Amino acid sequence: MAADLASVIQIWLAALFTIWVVSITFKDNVFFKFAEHTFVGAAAGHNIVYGVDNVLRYGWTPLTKGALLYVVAFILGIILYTRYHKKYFWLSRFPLAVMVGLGIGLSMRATVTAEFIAQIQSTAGLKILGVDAWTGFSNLLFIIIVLAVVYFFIFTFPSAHKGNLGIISKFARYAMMASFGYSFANALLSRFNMIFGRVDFLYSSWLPLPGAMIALPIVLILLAYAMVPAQKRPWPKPSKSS
Amino acid sequence: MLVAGRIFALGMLIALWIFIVGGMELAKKKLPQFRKIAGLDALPEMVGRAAEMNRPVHFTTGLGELTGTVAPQLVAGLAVLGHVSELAAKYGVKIVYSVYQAQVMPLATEIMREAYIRAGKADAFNAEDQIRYLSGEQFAYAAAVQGFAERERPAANIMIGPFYAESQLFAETFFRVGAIQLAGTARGYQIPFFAVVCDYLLIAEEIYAAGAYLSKDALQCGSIQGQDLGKIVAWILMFVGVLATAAGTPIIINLLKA
Amino acid sequence: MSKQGKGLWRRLEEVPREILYLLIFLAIIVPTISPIGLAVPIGDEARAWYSTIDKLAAGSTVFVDFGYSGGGEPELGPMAVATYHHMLQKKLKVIAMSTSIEGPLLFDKAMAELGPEKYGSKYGVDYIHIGYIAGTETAMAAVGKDLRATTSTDYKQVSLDQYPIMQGIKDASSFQLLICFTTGGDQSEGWVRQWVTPYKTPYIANVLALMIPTMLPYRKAGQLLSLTAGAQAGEVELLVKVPGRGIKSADVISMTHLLMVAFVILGNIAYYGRKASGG
Amino acid sequence: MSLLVRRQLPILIVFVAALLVMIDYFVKIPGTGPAVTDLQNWGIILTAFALGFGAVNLFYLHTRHISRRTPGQWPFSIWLLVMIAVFAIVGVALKPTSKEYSWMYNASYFALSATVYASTGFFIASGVYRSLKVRNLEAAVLLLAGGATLLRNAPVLAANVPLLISLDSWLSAVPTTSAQRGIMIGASLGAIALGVRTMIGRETGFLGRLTEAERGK
Repeated sequence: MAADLASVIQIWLAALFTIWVVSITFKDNVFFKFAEHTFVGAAAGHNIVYGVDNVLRYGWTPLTKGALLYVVAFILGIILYTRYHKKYFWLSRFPLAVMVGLGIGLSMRATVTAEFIAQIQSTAGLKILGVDAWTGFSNLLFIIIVLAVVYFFIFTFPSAHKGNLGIISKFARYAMMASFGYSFANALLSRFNMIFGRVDFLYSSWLPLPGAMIALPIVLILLAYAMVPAQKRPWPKPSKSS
Repeated sequence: MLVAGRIFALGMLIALWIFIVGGMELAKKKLPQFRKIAGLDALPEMVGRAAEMNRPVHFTTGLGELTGTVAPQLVAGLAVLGHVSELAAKYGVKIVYSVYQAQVMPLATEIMREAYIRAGKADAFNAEDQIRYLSGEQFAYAAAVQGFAERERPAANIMIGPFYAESQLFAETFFRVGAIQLAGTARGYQIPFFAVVCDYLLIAEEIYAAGAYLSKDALQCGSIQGQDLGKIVAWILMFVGVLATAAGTPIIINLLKA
Repeated sequence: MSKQGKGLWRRLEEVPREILYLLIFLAIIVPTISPIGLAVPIGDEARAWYSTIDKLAAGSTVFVDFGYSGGGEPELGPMAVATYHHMLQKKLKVIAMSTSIEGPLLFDKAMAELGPEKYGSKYGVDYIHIGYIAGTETAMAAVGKDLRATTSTDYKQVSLDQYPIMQGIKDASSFQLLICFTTGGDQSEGWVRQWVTPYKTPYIANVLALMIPTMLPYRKAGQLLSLTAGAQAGEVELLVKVPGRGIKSADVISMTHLLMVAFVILGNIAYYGRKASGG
Repeated sequence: MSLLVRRQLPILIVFVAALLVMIDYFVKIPGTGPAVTDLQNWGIILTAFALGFGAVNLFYLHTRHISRRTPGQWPFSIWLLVMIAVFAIVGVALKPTSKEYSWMYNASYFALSATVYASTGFFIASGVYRSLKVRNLEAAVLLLAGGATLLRNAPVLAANVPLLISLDSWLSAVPTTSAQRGIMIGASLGAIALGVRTMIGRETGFLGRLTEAERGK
């Protein structure tokens, strides 16, 4: 047929893995376990591949071009692995400290603007007056919700939540619930899109291949069998230790 | 030379630094008071229900490592674990903690043993049976927790920590076996799932407050008080800013842009 | 009667999940097999997405983060492809990197689906991928500060100096637009912190639908010019006039959502039925 | 002395690295720019080195399973290690952009990761049936917002009932954005506080294992 053998095998493997992974939705079974261990192993292997790729491209290349200071980065990178050594594990703290310090610095310097000041500024700039009534109302509601939610997250001044003031937090919770409802519906949309992606793959790429229509029921029957508890299966007999 | 447009941000960062460090110093002398945290109040009722039904309580702290950025969530989860363990010991209910991170095992054992000692039931604690290391792989761990839920049908399920996609599997499975659930995470994507399925909810930063409040750790409590001051500043800036905008002056906006 | 009624309501409420799964599966499989071609409305964000790119002059440079993982490919892949169609039609220069470790492979996948040659676009001249760069926000900051100091090769480990598209590209200021396709909040938010905040680069992001709410505050504050979900790929495909996988999923999305609405209604009827019959 | 090197020095490194990056951003001092550029590139290299951690952890865990013959687990452990080796060897030897590697990736890793997350969709959907109920006022608010969005997200309904689109836009622009903004402001302070605590050595998770002496203050 038109498709070459390599891509036929590729599609078959991908199809089997897809079906085996979905089976977890019903019950844990050995096919899922096999697929899952393949996944975890492949992911770890993939990380090594790109780790090596990155070390070569961003470390080795500048080093060979004369940026000798990068030797230090290499040495630090290698001592990261002392964390597995019983005695010298503390050496790995130095490279980790560089990574952590860099991460914190990059995060703090920008967070204060991007997630604190910019948000305050955007809220403070909302117009209640001089706009049409609906926009004015929406903006007012917006401001009230932001203020209420920030108020809700003030924990250590208990008097701020006593008596009638408690209503502010209650209101904040309602607003957050509305936002969670919105988020939840969006999450469904994401997941259905993903399920469709896999179903479409099985339907348009795998099933048209010769033999797939025959294989599908066999795969499903085997899966169902694998979900039967070991004691109830005629074969294979459960090992004593499990 | 200060960079224009970043001056206010720098000032704010310094102010926050002072709030947080100051808060921690003050807390060493006297712990701050905390507001009521609705979810925590439900705990005695949840554990009591388990006692009535003679079924276990299940606890988990989700994924993440003690060394990563989500570590504070894990620490908060462990603080709640200590509190729930004490309640469970008092009520004579079995509490089972499902662990994802092998590195947490010794810490969790210590926390739970101390809780049982505080409740005067040191003998009732069986670490082997109550702290279960399931797997260090997300979905294997999820499958194992689901298996536990279906076999032992816990009366209550408490999930506090950094949760990822497995949160949906847990919430649904425990709901199905009839467990009453309390959940909390600061991972924004997972909160909605908990909000829909669980009976009690700790929202985002609430888990840190809950952890600090229960552990009575001066540094954590103080840090939260420092952050609260930051929130008050944000509140005032927004409130005054809105009024200023309504009055037609961009004074606050310009200040923030400085 | 009341007891029997109660049993019925309870049975309805506790219907086995296998039945629910089967219904969902049917709602997906039926429109996959026989597409209905239901209508797709185009929303404001998809229009903002389209017009942000459309407004750029030919020859403008765009920086793209292929930051999604395989897990999100069914949702984000179609949007990435549709957007590339648009950018190559407009003769923009597109320089991509990946903050996701699967990015380079998914880039290849997207390019195979797209077929840049139909616009006469050439690798290294009109578009390029400079590789996966580890470190997420560190990588963004590094590339923004000095792209050429961070990497001197593309994802195939060929020197960047050989590619005409890289001429004059130095740092974040060399780009007129930043686009991020991602399945991770660290990425979609990281670009706001590391590029938008210091360099004011115009930024649009395409994320999983479930990530939209946490990104909305940035959109409102103007840190983002458009925020779309991968699920809106169909709308952009319509605007760009290259119908693809996005449109194909629309029927399935419609059907499954109608089923969900039915679930909510039925679930509540069962719940109140049981309560009313004293359950 | 050793405590100083093992515990205090890493904290000092964190402090200096973070401070350097922040100074570079807020203050114009000649010389910090190139230093920070190098530091950031080192950060990338170190992260790249750290990408091997996952494999090493798995290696430790699964060789233990294999040597103990953990029932029902050890054959899978062997397979997992084989997969790591196959991916690593093919990817490093032939480069990740090679046809062979891309074939492997698409046959296994891609299909698996795409499906793993998709399969959680079934759980969420059954959650819709079981728990999206008007149990109290909070749940009612959640259901109303969620229900409206659900309706809007079905293209066929949105195309025929334009009101749904306006309703959904309002829900997203007003209550959702504002509530999320409140949460964001709180969370940003949490992130900054975490940074401050780490910089002054009050958050030492990154140090990993602490010895007895180090824990005793």
